[in-house]
Amino acid sequence: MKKLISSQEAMALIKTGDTLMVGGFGLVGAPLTLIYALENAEHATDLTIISNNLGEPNRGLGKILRAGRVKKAIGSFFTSNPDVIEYFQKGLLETQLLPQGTLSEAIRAGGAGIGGFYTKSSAGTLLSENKEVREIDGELYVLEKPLHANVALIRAFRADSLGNLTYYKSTRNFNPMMATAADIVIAEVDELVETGDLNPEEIITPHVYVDYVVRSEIKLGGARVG
Amino acid sequence: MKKLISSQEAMALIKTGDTLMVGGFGLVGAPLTLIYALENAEHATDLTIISNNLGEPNRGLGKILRAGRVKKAIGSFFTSNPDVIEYFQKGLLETQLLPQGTLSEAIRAGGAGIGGFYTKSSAGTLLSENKEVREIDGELYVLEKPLHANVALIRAFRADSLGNLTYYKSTRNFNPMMATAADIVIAEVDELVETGDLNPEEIITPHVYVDYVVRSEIKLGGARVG
Amino acid sequence: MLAKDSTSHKIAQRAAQEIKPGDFVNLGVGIPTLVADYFQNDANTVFLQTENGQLGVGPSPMPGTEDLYLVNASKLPVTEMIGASYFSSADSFGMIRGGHIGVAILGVLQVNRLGQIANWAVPGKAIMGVGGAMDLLVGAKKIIVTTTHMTKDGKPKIVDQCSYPLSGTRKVDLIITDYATFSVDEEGLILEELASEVTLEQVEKNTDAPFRQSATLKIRSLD
Amino acid sequence: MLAKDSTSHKIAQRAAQEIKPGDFVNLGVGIPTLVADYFQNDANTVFLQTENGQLGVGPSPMPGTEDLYLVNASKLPVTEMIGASYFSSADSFGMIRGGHIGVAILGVLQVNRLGQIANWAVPGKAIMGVGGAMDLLVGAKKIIVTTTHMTKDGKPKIVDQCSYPLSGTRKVDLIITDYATFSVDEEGLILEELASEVTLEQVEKNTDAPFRQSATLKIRSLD
Repeated sequence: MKKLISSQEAMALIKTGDTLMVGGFGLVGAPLTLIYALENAEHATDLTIISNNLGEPNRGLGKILRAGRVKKAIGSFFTSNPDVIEYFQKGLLETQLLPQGTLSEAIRAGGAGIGGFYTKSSAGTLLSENKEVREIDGELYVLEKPLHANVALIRAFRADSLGNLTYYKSTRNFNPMMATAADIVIAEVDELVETGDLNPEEIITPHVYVDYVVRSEIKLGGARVG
Repeated sequence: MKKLISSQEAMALIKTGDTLMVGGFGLVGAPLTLIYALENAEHATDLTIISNNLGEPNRGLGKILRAGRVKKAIGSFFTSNPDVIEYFQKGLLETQLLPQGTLSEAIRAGGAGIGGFYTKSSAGTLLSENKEVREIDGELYVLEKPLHANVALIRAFRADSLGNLTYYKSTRNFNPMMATAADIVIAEVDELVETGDLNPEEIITPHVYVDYVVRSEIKLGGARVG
Repeated sequence: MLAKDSTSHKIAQRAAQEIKPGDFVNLGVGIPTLVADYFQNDANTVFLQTENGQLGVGPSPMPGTEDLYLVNASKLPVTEMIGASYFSSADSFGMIRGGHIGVAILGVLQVNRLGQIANWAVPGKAIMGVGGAMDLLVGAKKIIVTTTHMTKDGKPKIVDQCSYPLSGTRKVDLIITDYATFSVDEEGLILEELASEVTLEQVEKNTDAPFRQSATLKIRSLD
Repeated sequence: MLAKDSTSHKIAQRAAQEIKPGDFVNLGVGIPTLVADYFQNDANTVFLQTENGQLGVGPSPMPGTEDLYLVNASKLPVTEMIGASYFSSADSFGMIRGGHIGVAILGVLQVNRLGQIANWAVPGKAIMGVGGAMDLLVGAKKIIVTTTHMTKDGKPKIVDQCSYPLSGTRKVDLIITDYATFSVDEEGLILEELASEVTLEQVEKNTDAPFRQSATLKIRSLD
């Protein structure tokens, strides 16, 4: 399989100052093997991380925050990691909080060549401060910008040898959009299959979007694979 | 199956002055049974039709045009029906030509609560005349509005008893977006299966979008089914 | 998990009465999640959507049978109803913002006199997460709030003006607390129902916003 | 279908030389569609995308084996390569506009001195269809134009300024005609290659736009 690399090789693709997208809704659908490798990839600092959450205190992405390697967090729900609030209040972390639908749509827009879009979500709230708000058909809409990243770390269920991906139940979440919106897309997968083994109708991420595949070594609950 | 109706019953849901979305790329993925029924549903006139094409001369949607029942056509490629140009030039038909990507994205936006979006497509061309154009990161983008319809006539491959839909190969095209963007969605399908017979991971259109299902009676090439 | 007779469960039980066959329903984090325990869905005619990407959410799994990769918006294990489907967050919020979800049941920190809500931030405190709340608020056809009438500190959650930042400008449709049920119209709150344990005076005393009384004020029944 | 030795096929054959292993390629209507016949893809390392919603488009089916529901953007029957996938038009144009397609090969009505193209409308004539041309023009990383050098009426298609409306402001990267191949830089057209059947004088006479000659001007070889 041409695109198959190790998680350590994957980390060599990340540079200081990069913007990373990291899939998952909490830990579900998060690329746990890649996140673990990122914790150890100390060469990569000054990171901007686009992810729904930023891990938990000193767990997952939260570990990278405590190591002082995160410059900015863009997500929808930081409450699960009180460190984020603490670092933000101390001026050690920039944050950008977006409604979850806006976050996912902005990532999709980034991958789909959309220069911006209008959503009613957050109109009239603090989250639309400093954003363009306009009335469309009598209702207020907020202009939201697309999100892009240098590297996306995503999790899928199966990959074929070309890199076509399927997902498993609620692990899909942000992963398919992130696969479209980064210069380098690295997919951690549970199973590798031959090209042709996936039903063409059920491929969610066509291989054009996938640059590298890494075998998942950590499952939810902490069990190690293989 | 609660939602199963005949194509004649489906036509009773269409009123004069309605905006209709009609799926398909040419005839592929077009709801041929419903289009045939629409030809005979002479009560419905003054229609706005959103469809990639407008049939061919006196065929499919082209027949409804010749019957003088189409007020406006919104699509990306009318060349396949020279009648469209003739009717337009005679002032008998309004047209709105959109790049195909803009057409599909506008339909998606209509179904997804997006108030408008910016695309580079058509910037600097006649098709962006009278549209808002703005510079984003040094490039020109055109503001495009969402599209909605009163009724969508779409074609799918399989429907389960709830109305979940799958599609077949290149028949998918505009159908999944149109399923989200109309007040009433009528899906013509080739096969009816029991709820539970479709793999949840391969359902493309969740049943929340589907109001009625009609059994397909006409296949491509003109063969009658059943 | 709270005991079945707790305040939260009574609120959830009352909210479940609002769910009708054919409804597409999104349940927010907290008390709303409990609502799923209180309506019968044997005929699979109520369809729960969870914004992390599933339509057809089934009841909580039996202990020991949990699939850790199948969770709701509260990140709690759920199951899959027959006819369920999965989709991305972008598609899920397209469904929500696009008006395809009939009922959203949300938790709140505060509700104001107009029925606008605050449920995503507390200045100076470790709450900094909006999740899908703002999208649901603009997108769902009907919004039901479920909340305890009072904070843990004994302060009213229904207030004249929210001291916490608003989640949007839209008014909710129904507010269900352990004390009472309020509907909302253009002018504000209307008391529709009193819980059997409380008096009108208690509700008045513990509600910091003006409200009118419905001409058909009822005593709540949970049977 | 045109005979294999026709002008269109020679242009397509030349364009196919631009396709490299690993490329993701979109073929427009007309001559571009023929390009698929001229590169070897036994190892499945070139991936054809068609904007109506397929990645991994295979060669034309054997007569009698056509699947009428499996077509390319020209609405001609195609087949499915191993590893192919299907997606909606919205997703397909997300792929295109988002810059994920490496090469788009487009037909044109006219090209101007700057390498901008017109390929969607002829005022007063029965051509009124843009299809995916404008999206491909803004989205593909490299744009190759394939066209006959002259119209059916014997007029140059490469002109100083297009008399037909432009398809966009972006310059294309390469123009392949039956007479010649031009690259495009910031200042305009550069003649890179002459077909073996024509002279430089013939190209100059039949091209209505100024062009420079490449220092490495070649004679085209189709072997």
